Amino acid sequence: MSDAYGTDATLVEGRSSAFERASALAVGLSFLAFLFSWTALFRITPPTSELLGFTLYDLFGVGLVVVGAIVLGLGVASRTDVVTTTPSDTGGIAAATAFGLSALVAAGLLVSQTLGLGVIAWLPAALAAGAVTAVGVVGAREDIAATIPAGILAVGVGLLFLTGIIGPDWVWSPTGFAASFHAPVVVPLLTILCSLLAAWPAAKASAGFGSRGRQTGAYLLIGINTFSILAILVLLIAFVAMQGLPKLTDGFEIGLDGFAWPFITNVSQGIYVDIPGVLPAILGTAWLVVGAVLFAVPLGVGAALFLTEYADEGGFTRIVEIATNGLWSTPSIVFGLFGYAFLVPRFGNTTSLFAGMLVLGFMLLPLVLITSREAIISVPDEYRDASAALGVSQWQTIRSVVLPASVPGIVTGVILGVGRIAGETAPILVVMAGSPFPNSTPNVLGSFAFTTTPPFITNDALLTSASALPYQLYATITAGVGATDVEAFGWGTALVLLLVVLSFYAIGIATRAYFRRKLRYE
Amino acid sequence: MSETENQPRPDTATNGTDRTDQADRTDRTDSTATDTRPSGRQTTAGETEETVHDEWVEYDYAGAAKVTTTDLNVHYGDDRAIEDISIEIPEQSVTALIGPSGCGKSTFLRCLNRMNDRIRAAAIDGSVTVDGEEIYRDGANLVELRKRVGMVFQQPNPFPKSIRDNVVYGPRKHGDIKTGLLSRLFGRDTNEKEDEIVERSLRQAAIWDEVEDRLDDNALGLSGGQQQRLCIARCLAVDPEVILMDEPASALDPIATSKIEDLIEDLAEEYTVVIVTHNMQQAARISDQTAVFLTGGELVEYGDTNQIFENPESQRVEDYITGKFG
Amino acid sequence: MSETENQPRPDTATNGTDRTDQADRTDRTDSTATDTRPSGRQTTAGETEETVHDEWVEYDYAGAAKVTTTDLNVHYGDDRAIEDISIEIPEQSVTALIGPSGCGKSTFLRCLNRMNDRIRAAAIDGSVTVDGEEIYRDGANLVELRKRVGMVFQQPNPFPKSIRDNVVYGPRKHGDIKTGLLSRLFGRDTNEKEDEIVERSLRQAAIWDEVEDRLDDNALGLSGGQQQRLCIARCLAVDPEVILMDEPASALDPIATSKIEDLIEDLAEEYTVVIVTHNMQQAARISDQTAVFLTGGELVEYGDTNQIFENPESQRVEDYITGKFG
Amino acid sequence: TGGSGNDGGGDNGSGGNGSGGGNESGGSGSTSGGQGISGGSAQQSSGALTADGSSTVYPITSDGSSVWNSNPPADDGEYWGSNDEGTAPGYEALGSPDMPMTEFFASIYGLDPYQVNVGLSHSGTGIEKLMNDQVDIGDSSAPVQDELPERESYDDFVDHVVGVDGQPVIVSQAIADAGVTKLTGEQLRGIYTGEITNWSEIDSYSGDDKEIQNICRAEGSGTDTAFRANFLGDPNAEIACSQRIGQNQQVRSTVLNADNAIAYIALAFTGNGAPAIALELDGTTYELGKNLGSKDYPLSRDLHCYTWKDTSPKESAFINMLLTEFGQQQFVAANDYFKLPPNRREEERSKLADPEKQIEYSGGNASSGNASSGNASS
Amino acid sequence: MPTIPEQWLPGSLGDRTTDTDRSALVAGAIGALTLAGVAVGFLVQSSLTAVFLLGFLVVVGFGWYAHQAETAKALTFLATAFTVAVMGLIIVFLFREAWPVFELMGLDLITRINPGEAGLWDTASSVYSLTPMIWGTVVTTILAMAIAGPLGIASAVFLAEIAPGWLRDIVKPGVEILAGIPSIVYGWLGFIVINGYFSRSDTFDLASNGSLVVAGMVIGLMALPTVVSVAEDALTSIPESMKSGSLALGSTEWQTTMGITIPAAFSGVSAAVLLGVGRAVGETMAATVILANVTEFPGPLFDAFDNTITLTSVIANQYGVAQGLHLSALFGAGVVLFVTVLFLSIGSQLIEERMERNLGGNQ
Ligand SMILES: Nc1ncnc2c1ncn2[C@@H]1O[C@H](COP(=O)(O)OP(=O)(O)OP(=O)(O)O)[C@@H](O)[C@H]1O
Ligand SMILES: Nc1ncnc2c1ncn2[C@@H]1O[C@H](COP(=O)(O)OP(=O)(O)OP(=O)(O)O)[C@@H](O)[C@H]1O
Ligand SMILES: [Mg+2]
Ligand SMILES: [Mg+2]
Ligand SMILES: O=P([O-])([O-])[O-]
Repeated sequence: MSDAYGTDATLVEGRSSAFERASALAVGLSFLAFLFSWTALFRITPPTSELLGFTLYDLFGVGLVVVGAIVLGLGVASRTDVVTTTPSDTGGIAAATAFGLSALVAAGLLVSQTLGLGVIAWLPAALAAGAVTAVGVVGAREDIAATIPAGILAVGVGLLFLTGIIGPDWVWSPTGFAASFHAPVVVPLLTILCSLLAAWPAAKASAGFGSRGRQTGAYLLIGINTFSILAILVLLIAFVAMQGLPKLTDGFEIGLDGFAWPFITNVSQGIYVDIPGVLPAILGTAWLVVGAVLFAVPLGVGAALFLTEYADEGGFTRIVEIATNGLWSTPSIVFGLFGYAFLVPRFGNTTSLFAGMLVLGFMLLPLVLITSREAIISVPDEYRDASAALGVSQWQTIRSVVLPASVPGIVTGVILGVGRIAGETAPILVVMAGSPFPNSTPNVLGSFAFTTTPPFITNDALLTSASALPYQLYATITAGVGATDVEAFGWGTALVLLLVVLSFYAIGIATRAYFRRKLRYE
Repeated sequence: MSETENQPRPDTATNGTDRTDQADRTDRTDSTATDTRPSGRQTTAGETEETVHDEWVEYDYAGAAKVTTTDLNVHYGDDRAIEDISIEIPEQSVTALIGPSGCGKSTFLRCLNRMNDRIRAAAIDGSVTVDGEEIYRDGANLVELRKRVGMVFQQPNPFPKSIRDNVVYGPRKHGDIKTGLLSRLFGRDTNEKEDEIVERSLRQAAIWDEVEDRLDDNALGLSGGQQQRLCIARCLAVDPEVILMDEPASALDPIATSKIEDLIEDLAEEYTVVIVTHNMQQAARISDQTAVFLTGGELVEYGDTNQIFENPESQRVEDYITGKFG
Repeated sequence: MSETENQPRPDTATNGTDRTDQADRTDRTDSTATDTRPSGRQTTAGETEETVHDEWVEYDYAGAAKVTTTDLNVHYGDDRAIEDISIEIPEQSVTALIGPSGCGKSTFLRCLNRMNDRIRAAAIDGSVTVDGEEIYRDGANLVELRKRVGMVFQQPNPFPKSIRDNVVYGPRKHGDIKTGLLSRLFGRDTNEKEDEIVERSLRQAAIWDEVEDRLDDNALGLSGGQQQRLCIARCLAVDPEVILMDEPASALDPIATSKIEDLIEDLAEEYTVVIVTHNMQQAARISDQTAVFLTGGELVEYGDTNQIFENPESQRVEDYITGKFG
Repeated sequence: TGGSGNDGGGDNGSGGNGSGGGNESGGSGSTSGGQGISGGSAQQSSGALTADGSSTVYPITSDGSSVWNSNPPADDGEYWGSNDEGTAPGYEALGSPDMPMTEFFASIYGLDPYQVNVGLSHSGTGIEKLMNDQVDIGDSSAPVQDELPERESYDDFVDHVVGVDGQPVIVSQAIADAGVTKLTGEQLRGIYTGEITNWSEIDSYSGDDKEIQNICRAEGSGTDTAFRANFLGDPNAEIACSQRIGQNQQVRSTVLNADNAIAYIALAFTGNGAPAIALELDGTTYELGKNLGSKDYPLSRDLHCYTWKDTSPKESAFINMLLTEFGQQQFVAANDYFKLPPNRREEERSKLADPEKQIEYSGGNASSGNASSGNASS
Repeated sequence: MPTIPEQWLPGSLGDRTTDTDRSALVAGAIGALTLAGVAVGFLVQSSLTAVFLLGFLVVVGFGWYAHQAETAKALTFLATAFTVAVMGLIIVFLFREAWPVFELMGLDLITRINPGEAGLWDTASSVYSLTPMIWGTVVTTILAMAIAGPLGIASAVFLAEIAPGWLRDIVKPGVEILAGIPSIVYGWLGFIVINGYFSRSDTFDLASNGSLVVAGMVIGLMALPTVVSVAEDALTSIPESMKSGSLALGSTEWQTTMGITIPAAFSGVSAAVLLGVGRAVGETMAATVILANVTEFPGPLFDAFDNTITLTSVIANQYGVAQGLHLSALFGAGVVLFVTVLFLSIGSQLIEERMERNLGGNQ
């Protein structure tokens, strides 16, 4: 047994609970400040609101000063060995970068804006401050390096708020920028930054610094980041829902004689239409999806089958792979241009539903191909071997074993792909769109006609323009917002579009989860 | 020692096949013999140095040979996986292939029904005959071959279909079960013949009693041992003559294993069974004759199982069997 | 037979730990004893019916106990994987855990350094002490524990880094290697101490000669056996006291295996080695004491390796060792 | 401003209830109560007449098509025809025909009713699509000669003028409130050449320093072309913009939402929140509601419905409808544009295809309902 | 021993019957001819296309009936070839349409920075330089990735390595669903809500509607879920054995993440970021409706609070009026976009392959 681990290394350790409580308090206070900053930024709490006689900005100031002081205290307590911690002997690159940058910006702003000196003065000053801070953080022991700069920053910014140097009317208009920065955004943003930078070392301290401290600190920041992102995205959907619901439910009734849902079942224009609706757009989107799926799925699945079951790895598969990935990442507007140059002249030289279907089909093709290929590859080779060992030919094996086993994956891929193309605007804008507020729905099924000359079958509904949900929303934007109740119409359309697209995604993901679980547990 | 001594060249090498390029082949093998010497080079702490003797792989038995290989070599890219294997497998018996990991047992087994064709890197060279017919000749009908020489894999691999569909999969694809157009279009296409095949195969595989009532359940819901027996039933349903099994019990618990072992002994009364196992006790328990492969893909000893286990001629085989290495 | 007879209750159960809830625990185990009866229920064709006797798992040895488990149970969901294992592992020796597949050897091993914590479904219950310190109590420092109790896995799992970086990974993360400020900011942070650790560990793992010249090559380019020894070196570099090995040679060829076996015997002079193996010959060759787990996760017999292999007290252990089942 | 009662088809929700088939709250997609051809879309196909282009002309053609597609019966009284509650403006001038509207106008050219679909973009797009044969009618608020100055011949374009616009200049309410209710030509030119960038440079402005957000229309839009041609001297004159916007409707809402914006636009888009300002040009002050229709107002312009090569009966029937007193009242004047004087209507009508049925378009002279004299550019 | 069915009698192992091969060959030839007819007919806009198509379908029908296996193989091959053909057609048509402007402007199309007399983009005097659009695209992309890159990777790490199982089971599908929010909805929000917020006199007091900052922020937010989802997949694909190996050495989970998981998943993570970049570069609708679409550089070049236009939005904005050289210039923008994104795609593929090789042990 080596002597590297003396008697002081214990499997179970404890720290003074006051120290731990103080660091928890700092983290908690920072988090509160962080949350309130967001509400202030979104103007849920206006700058003028007061609590316990403090104005909002004073509260931020007090919070930051208290947190900063605790953080400083934690550092000192650890450094002076009042509590037992296990700091490593460097602050670490991440901390050096964060605090170095903060110092750089702070010094730069101080010299250029407050002292009013030019580039020759502020640039070296900023660089010097940043470099000194960074080197200091790297060189000092971790407990000091992590806490001191954060504490100073939080206390400093807090004092700026408290002393009113940055008050509600404060504004900063740097030259050369079209924007000026007013207190109602600057104060919350600064508070967010400082609270995060202070919560970080406090979290580290709570685990006694060292590798476990770094883990706690990092987990805190990453966790806050993730939840903020999720919260913003979910709020965004909720916001659209709230704005769109009134329009969506306008005139909605369920009675004995059926139900009325004018926004969904009405056309978008017409003198006898009291509540203009999005029916033509919904049907347009439906037809687009049907067309694109009919076009892309057989091709995509076929190509995926060829690549996995028949083709040898080699130049050809390589080219196909590049082409597929290229298609997959080609911007949608480029597909639109392509359709404009290639399809539109070949289908009546006018924007048409059919051109829209094909262009979206082109976009869907690589998605279907890639997901189908993955699904087919993931069919275990054992099935193929088993079938081959029973003396069954390759095509029979593909038909009876490989395809059935990969259907779930393919279906999932198609649904997710459909979700993506159903929300596409740019290409249909170029190749399909016509009237922004159509007063009729595309009658595709009823428009098939047979002719005696090539091409024998015609369908005028396919060859004329149509609307679709995303285009309807775009048209609402470009046709002017806020004029009459166009804005409400827009919110309603956005909500319907969101519901349609997200349901495709939700169904696709649920299908995938279902089949995955089925595969795993059966 | 002479170079030719290193080559196992059993008496079966020049008969049992009608190949015309025999001379060519012999030349080639001889000329490359120097770098394929099995002993010496790869000998390690665990292995005794010794020369392989031709007699060690000679095996006299009653009855006809079902499968014969002559000078069989397999390369994966530049690596030789098995080396000049010549062996005769008697019909209606259990032949066990044993040897340390990586010695080429699976590779050899897969040569017998050309499943190696499915591995891109594999290059096969030599002759294999089934009932005297060369299976490595151009235009050989793989579908036919694999119907005759069935295979059961290490991991049970039932199709994600019902138990019944698993069993009738092979016969249906081969058109042995002809179902009416109508019944194929509407509803279940069961008929008497099908039911008969299902029951017979499942009974033979000793699993009928356990699944009788749930033939339409998904086969993936069975336990590992049941799945493996189902795979055997599936294989029996196409009425093979030879059944190859690659460690069919290695993924199973002792209870399931003992069932499979019983089954194999029963099968040997009708079929020719070749089984790879890493479990020497298993080989000793169930096989009639045993072939021992050692590192480098050479067949060191082949003969009656009792003789191999009780009184091996090769020192290395003895070391291996007594656990000195491997 | 009485219920309590079914419970392995070794003499270690009440010493070696300072737990206060001992009484509680005993109550609980007794009351649930009816449905955890190890024998009888799971007996199959392959297994003889018998009652496990406490004496079978008593083992007298010279020296101190390094690791002690008391009434250790692990459940995966509702399934019990191991059952009331109480065992004392002496220091500076090789302990082999053998038993048929699925009997919970790996599960038990992973309890000793709490790697089971990573498995969501696993619920552990009972006591494990290392040097008398309970590792399953709140606030246990897993990092410290795993530094002391190292582990080598069945599949070699080197990091996708250079050989050197693999070896110094642990010491670096633990801050044992202190590098200068500048070298930390810019460029490679090698120094003497690091080189020393690399060489010492690789030498101990008997792989130094093979990789000496290519320390900066990617470790994934090594052969399986080399990778496994590298993993051992990586483990030695953090200077553990106990080394757990879960079938460290099962993925290797005989040559590599024999190297690893030699290495294990050497390691036992300084470290406490616990090794799981499915290869009974291997266990017999390298271990000082052997624990035999049987189906259902019970420890049936534990004692000196020679005694276990030559004269087991349990009939089932004898059956297992002689290959009657498993 | 000169809104004459009915403010057009854009938001006709309230109007729909009492009229015609009188569906209460639309039970299903096609609430048009039977006589319309809108909902079921049976005729969307080859029969449909398509128009696209100018957002300035859009209110006229779109409102027209809206009523046209609904084919209101003669007893509607609000959109077409007459009943106890009232009579549609201009209906009597046609001799109170006892036919649903679309049927009536189509029958003049021997046609059955058909759909009209109107797209919204801007003049350039309309003309482009017209030339590509993608639409039947290209709406444009600038003459094609200005839109396509490079082109050698304009013979293939058949020009049908359906109304007259006097381009107003609008500002954000905050700017108007701060005293900017009038600009001189020099000042406006300065703003749109980038010489004046801050409102404080305008004398009448009394607020804080505020950058000017000078809004332009998309290049190729008739409003932009006309503004540059008529005011800056050349359809391709340099112009400074802080923002280029696709359509008039959006210009209006941008100005509405901003507090520092100025824009040139069309008459249909002035109003609450985006007040028009007076312009002093060569000593004359031009003011909305007074004299924007004057022939001398440089920003006055014709609104065109171009057809390609010749004008088919289908195109003729619809354009003819717009040229009648009914169309002028309901769709031109109602959108605050100036109606064509009767003689110009005659002239325009003569460019249409030969009708199958002769109709007396008597009402023209009687009308002068527009606020600022209907004699624009006569 | 079971009785041997007749067809298994000696000799049946070899000699597969080949009498149907000829009809398959003929059908294949006719199929190929008709298909070629379809392709050529469609390209030259001939009405005979339909006839060829009909012929092709008939041949396929016959093939399916008579030679299913071969027909299936041929059809799947055609589907594969079609995919490549689409890519080829896109390249050909984009470049063909863009050629005139390349001829006119030469390299100036993408390099001219000095506006000179005619400006950078003037349809009247036929000057087309894409530099303002390229600048707009670059700035919005940088801003977007500054948001989506670090935050996205951090969230991916959270989901893959830190979050407890139940949370991950909820959040991961949630994030994937969020990735589906259509860009026009983001555009609508940006246009109505965020643009308004930035123009308020007590926030940023922007003089005009829209700015690169807003567009960049919105696009970044939009790309976030994609980055999170793909990076998370990459992180979870690192085998547990590698992580266990690190943990068993006594390193913390965070050290394992930083030292083992992220480096090993580097290719996947960078692919996620490149994917995000691709999405940001190609994002059209949000940029179109948020930006003011002026074809000039922003005030001082670095002023991200000012306006310009992007490669995508110039197309969406102007395709309607464009003709001749103007249209060609828009196709030029399409070419620049296409080539950029293609390079990103190939680049990420190469990175991934390299890393896979490294992980496989070869350097
Ligand atoms: N698909 C393959 N590609 C390349 N090499 C292979 C392949 N399959 C097997 N090998 C190599 O061929 C040799 C023999 O492999 P084989 O699988 O036949 O051994 P085995 O005796 O079945 O071993 P085990 O007991 O581990 O199953 C080994 O060295 C192996 O690495
Ligand atoms: N992660 C897991 N989740 C659920 N059950 C598990 C898990 N790991 C193991 N088990 C179950 O616990 C039991 C013991 O497994 P363990 O892996 O410990 O056996 P073992 O003795 O190591 O077997 P082997 O020799 O096959 O490695 C088995 O029944 C197994 O199915
Ligand atoms: Mg094998
Ligand atoms: Mg195990
Ligand atoms: O009328 P415009 O929309 O072209 O200005």
